[in-house]
Amino acid sequence: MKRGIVFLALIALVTFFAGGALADAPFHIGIMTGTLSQSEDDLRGAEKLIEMYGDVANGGMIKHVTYPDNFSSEMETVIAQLVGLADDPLMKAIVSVQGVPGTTEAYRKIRERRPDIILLIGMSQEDPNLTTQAADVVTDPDNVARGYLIVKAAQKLGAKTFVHISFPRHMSIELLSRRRAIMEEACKDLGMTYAFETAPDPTSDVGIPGAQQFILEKFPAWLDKYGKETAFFCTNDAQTEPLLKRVAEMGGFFIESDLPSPLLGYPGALGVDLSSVQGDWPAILKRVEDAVVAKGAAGRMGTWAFSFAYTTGVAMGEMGKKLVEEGKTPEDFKNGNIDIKKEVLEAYGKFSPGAEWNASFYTDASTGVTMKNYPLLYQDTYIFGKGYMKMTDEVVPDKYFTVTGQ
Amino acid sequence: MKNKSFKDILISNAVPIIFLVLSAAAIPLSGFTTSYLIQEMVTRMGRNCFLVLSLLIPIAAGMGLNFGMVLGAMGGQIAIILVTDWNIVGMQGLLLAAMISTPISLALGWLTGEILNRAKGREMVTSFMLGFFMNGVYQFIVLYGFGMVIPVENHAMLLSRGFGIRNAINLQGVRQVLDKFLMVDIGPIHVPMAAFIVIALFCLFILWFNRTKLGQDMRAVGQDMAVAKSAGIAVDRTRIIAIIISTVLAGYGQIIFLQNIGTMNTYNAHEQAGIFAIASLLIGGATVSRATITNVFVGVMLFHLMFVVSPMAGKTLMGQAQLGEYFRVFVSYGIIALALVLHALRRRMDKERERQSLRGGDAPAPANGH
Amino acid sequence: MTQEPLLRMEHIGKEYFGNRVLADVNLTLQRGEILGLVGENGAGKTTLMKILFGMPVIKETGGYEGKMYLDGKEVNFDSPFDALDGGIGMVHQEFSLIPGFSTTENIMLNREFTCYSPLVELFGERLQTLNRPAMRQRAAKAIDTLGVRVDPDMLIQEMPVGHRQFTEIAREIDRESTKLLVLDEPTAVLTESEAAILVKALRKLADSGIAIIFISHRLQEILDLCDKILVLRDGMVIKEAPTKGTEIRQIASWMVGRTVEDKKQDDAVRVCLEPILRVDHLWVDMPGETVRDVSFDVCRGEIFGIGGLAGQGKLGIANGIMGLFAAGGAVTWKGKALKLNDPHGALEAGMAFVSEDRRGVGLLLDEPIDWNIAFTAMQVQGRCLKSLLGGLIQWRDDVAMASLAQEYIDALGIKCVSSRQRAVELSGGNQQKVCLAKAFAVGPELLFVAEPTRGIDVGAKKLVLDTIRETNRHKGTTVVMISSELEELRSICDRIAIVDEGRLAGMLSATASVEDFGLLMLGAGKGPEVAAGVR
Amino acid sequence: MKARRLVVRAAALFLFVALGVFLFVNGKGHDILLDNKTVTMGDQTYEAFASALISLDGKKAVEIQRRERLPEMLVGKNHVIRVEVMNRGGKVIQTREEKFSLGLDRTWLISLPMLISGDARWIQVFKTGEN
Repeated sequence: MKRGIVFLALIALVTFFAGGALADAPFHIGIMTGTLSQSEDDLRGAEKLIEMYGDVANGGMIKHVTYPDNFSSEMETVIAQLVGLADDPLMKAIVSVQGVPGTTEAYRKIRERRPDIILLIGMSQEDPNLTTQAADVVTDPDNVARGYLIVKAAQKLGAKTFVHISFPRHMSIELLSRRRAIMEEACKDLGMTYAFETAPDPTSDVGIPGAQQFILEKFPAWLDKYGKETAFFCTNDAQTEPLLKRVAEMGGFFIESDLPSPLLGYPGALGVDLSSVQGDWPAILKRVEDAVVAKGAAGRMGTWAFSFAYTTGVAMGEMGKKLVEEGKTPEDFKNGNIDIKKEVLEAYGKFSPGAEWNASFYTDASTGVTMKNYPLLYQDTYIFGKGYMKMTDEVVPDKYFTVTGQ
Repeated sequence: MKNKSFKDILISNAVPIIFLVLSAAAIPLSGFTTSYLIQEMVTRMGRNCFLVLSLLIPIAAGMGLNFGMVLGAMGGQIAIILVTDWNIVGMQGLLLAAMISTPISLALGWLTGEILNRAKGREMVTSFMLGFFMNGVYQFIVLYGFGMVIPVENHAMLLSRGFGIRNAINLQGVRQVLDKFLMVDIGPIHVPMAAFIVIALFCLFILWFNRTKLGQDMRAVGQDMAVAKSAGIAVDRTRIIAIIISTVLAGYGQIIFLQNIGTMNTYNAHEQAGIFAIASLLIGGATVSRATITNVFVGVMLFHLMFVVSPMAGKTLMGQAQLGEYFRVFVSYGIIALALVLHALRRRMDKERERQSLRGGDAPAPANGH
Repeated sequence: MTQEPLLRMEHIGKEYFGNRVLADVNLTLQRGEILGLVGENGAGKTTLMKILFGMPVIKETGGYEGKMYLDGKEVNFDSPFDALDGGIGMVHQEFSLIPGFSTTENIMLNREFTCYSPLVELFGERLQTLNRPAMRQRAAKAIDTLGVRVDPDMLIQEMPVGHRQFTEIAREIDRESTKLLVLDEPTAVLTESEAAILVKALRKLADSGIAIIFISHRLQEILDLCDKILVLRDGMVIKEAPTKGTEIRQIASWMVGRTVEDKKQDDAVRVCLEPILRVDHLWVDMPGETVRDVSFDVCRGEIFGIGGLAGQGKLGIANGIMGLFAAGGAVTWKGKALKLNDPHGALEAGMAFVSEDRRGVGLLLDEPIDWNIAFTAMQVQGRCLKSLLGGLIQWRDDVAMASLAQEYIDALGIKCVSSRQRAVELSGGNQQKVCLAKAFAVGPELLFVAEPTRGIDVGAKKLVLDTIRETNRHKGTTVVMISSELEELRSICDRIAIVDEGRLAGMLSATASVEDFGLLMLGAGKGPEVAAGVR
Repeated sequence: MKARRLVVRAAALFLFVALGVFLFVNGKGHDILLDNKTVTMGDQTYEAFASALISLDGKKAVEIQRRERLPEMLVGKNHVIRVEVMNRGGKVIQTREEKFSLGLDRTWLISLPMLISGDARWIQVFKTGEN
């Protein structure tokens, strides 16, 4: 027991060495992203912000932290990282570029202690009913509209069949399972054949290599079964790369990936070297396009010209900065003094020159309630060798917004 | 007998000391304020100690560090899902969750005990694998059972396909009810007194339990199964009881943990419960065969201190946010490996010392050592 | 009314798998009487006590013959717990104590005093709390009865061996019903002074009316303590006699007492040329065969015997030198220090070992004979291997293996279908020959042979021994043979060292008398008759 | 001895279950929708009133306007509602206090006009999808 007391005393002593950091910027913005291995794009977004406004460590404005690679089982760490950001008295806005599990609880805790901090979430992985209560603004790719638009784009390009590849864990995520249902419905309405294929879960015992191998080996059989005029869609990022490789080589269509970006899958699948153009999105798009065309897949493969994760990271930070500079506080969000849709589209547009965005508020399928701080966004689809598809001009029929996962 | 040399003390507490030194170096680097750190530590002690304490009884019974508690955590989670669905709120909800988790954990604990009795001496790895296996069963129940077999009233918890629980559940009804029940403010620090009272009661239970006949039997079984058996102690039964107690208490521990966190990650929340609890205990200076209440408190404190400060310290040290995260992973898990290695090393040293008595009086020093 | 003896065993017999270990044993014991039970290893003492104590192994192997009466009533215990209830306490050779518990806790193990707690109604008896003061008092009383001084609060792991023994005895006599106490070699681990205290304590117990069966190899103790002795040999009662007027030498000859036919020795006297192996202060940590401090020399070309009772450490010597168990001290082989704890090194140095653990260490049971024979030679010397690219790639040469195996099958007369037959299918004697062949195949300069005749029939025994002698005589292989059978050692060895309690008790020429060996083995032969060679 | 133990254990099990049921009933959270809209029940029409102060279980009163529906949360079974109807000037013109108990259903709709008029059907289980 005595030993325990000595330890506690030592710990207490040691904690007193902690000191505050000197700061030059008038206020700070905190941003949490994944690591390079988890999600490169949002990390690059945070780096862009640091490039523009400086790191807190050097007297700048941005304080960047990352969440653990296996965030789903280390929720405590996610919470600690975010709450730790609020320990800084100059902190005025916090952005979670990926709303991994734990973000909501962390935001609740921050709210209790620091009601003056603006809290933003990009790409929420938790239940929208939770996140929208805890954060001031939550954005997400509009998977509901995209469910229809991806199928529509496939039809425009001449596909007759649509194949959706996924596995049970993903199908347990509300938005993914709902998007799948919408795609099936859209196929029915647009006169296409819909099919579901199951692939192994990369987090299971087969691991990422096994799951990728499965796609590589299975793809020829799928193409045989469904024909060349088939568009493929897959919910998992790791499995996208082999899928792209096979589509480029053997035929079929690939409209856009789950989280579209020219960086997702393409460089690996087509062997594109992007090291000299890091962070320069138009240049990246050009190189990938050249590679796709060289493979003879022009007009069959597409993406978003600007990665959603990257744009979210940098745009949410920019929006936070702008609002804080305008003297806005979370109270203003509550009182409806901020046009959220306008602010979001403006910030996103700023970092994606040339690409159109569309935004609409999320409507909960079961209660019919529209959430006024949860804009869903999508960018125009860019088909390599063909250009923008003007999908932002398409009108998504209302019925798809009430389709549920079953 | 009591005159242990300074070196012995150093060796037998190597793990906590290394951790303390690392933390001492990392705290100033992290740049966190003192009050923030103390608040974090207080919160985390209240949140985690109960779970870690549930490990003590099987260790006393010689069953090693036990991942069987993961099963208890699953029991607690199923209870919390049910209570949230029924919308039983406040302290009533929390108590009801504990009550529901009891029979579930009891059954799971009995199962674990039966299996571990068939794998004597390999309890740690067996229970680890059992945890994996039961994880599958748990996922099956939660992903398919709820809404298909077990009626779910609150459709906000279900996937919109009509069955299966969503991957994150808002525990609004029971969120922090224990913590807020008796929140005492000491300076700027909020202390969840009720949680600490529960933990204190648990400690008293352990102390009392050690004085019962059953506790005595468990210690006997833990030290020498064969002797205990020849003395007429029902060894297998005693071991099963030890696991059951641990599992049931781990269920309560998980409920306390979740009410503090406030949201439940339906499919992963229990996974970290086992590994973090065991890591805390090891860092507190416990070994596979011996653990005390002091180990629990010191361990939880040090482990979580490291957890909080190391990412920021790593960031300051290496200048990049993600390197901070890798630094934390490296430090936290590296130390667990170190703890296990040091334990093995110490056992070998003890064995070596025993052999000294075999040596002849004037034996030449063995030049060939080993 | 004549007084009925406390224990009466009549015509007790026991067979294990057709192997008779006890036949027609009769034994009576009065209250307060101390019986010394003596006999060599395997004489049947332990089996007799197992029957008395109702050990499950007896029942599992077909029960026993004869009848037992306790207090005039016929008894047949189903389990040791029944025997305990019947009033028989047993102190085993190995301590059955919990190391982290105090004396008190051990004495009261599973018989603790408890206080009522209301939770009992809910969760059962075991939730009563311990009444430590009462337990301590009771334990102190039990220790007092023994008349020794042991701290009731001391942890077992921290106390000297003697005190552990007392604790164990105190536990047995603490049972109120205990009328008969069986002590299986209680003094083996004690120092002489501790043993003396124990003897005194037992005397005191006997005076209080408890009967004692005392098993020991220390004959002097038996004479000091017991009222009468019972000598067992080969499962039969050889002698029952009062201790008064009996001498150690007599007992020893009763125990060992087979008439040994004169073996013809090829060379009457063999001269020790030069020591090839020197062992200095060797210790070996082999469970059950601990070697504490052993020093001896082995001469080039001799057959050196190591004898002694089971568990005294004779097997540990060979296993230690060959690096199979952790060992220390110094071993000099042909003038150079041998690295201990390195089995490969020992093999490379030109030693080979035929293990006593035939089925565990000695043989790859599921592999064919030729594999078994060639295995060590292949591993250590690279024989029976074909190499390619200057030895970069090697594979088995099956033809060479088969011919090597056939050579030994013929030489040793291994009865088998072919050299491809699996080892597990052979009889014990033939398995032993395969083990020998495996060792011979290496062409060792020094061969350790441990218990080469254990578990094989008489005919095979002779063949095996002859083979060893042949090798020694014709190939000049130095042999160290370890055996529990003195007769066997005497028939083949030049010199025989006797190990007792992990130490060398003495060394005798093979021609020395049986009694001298017996005395050494029983730890009684300390004196000038110890032959030269022991350092 | 054995019998007593059996009785004690049975009693404990019973208490355990009873406590569970008690907690279930007593801790059940209910969503209450306070509704101030004009309703027609068969041939009877209940007019909504301009505004009212509503207090549940003696807690701080909330104000409800015409055509409004306010959500409230109640825990447990038995409750009291107190309605003070106000005229346009903000003066209380009518007060009514009612006791009510909630079953195990989750969401309940309280029609304030019916309550004031004394129609026994003023509280009803609310099913999602209705308005």
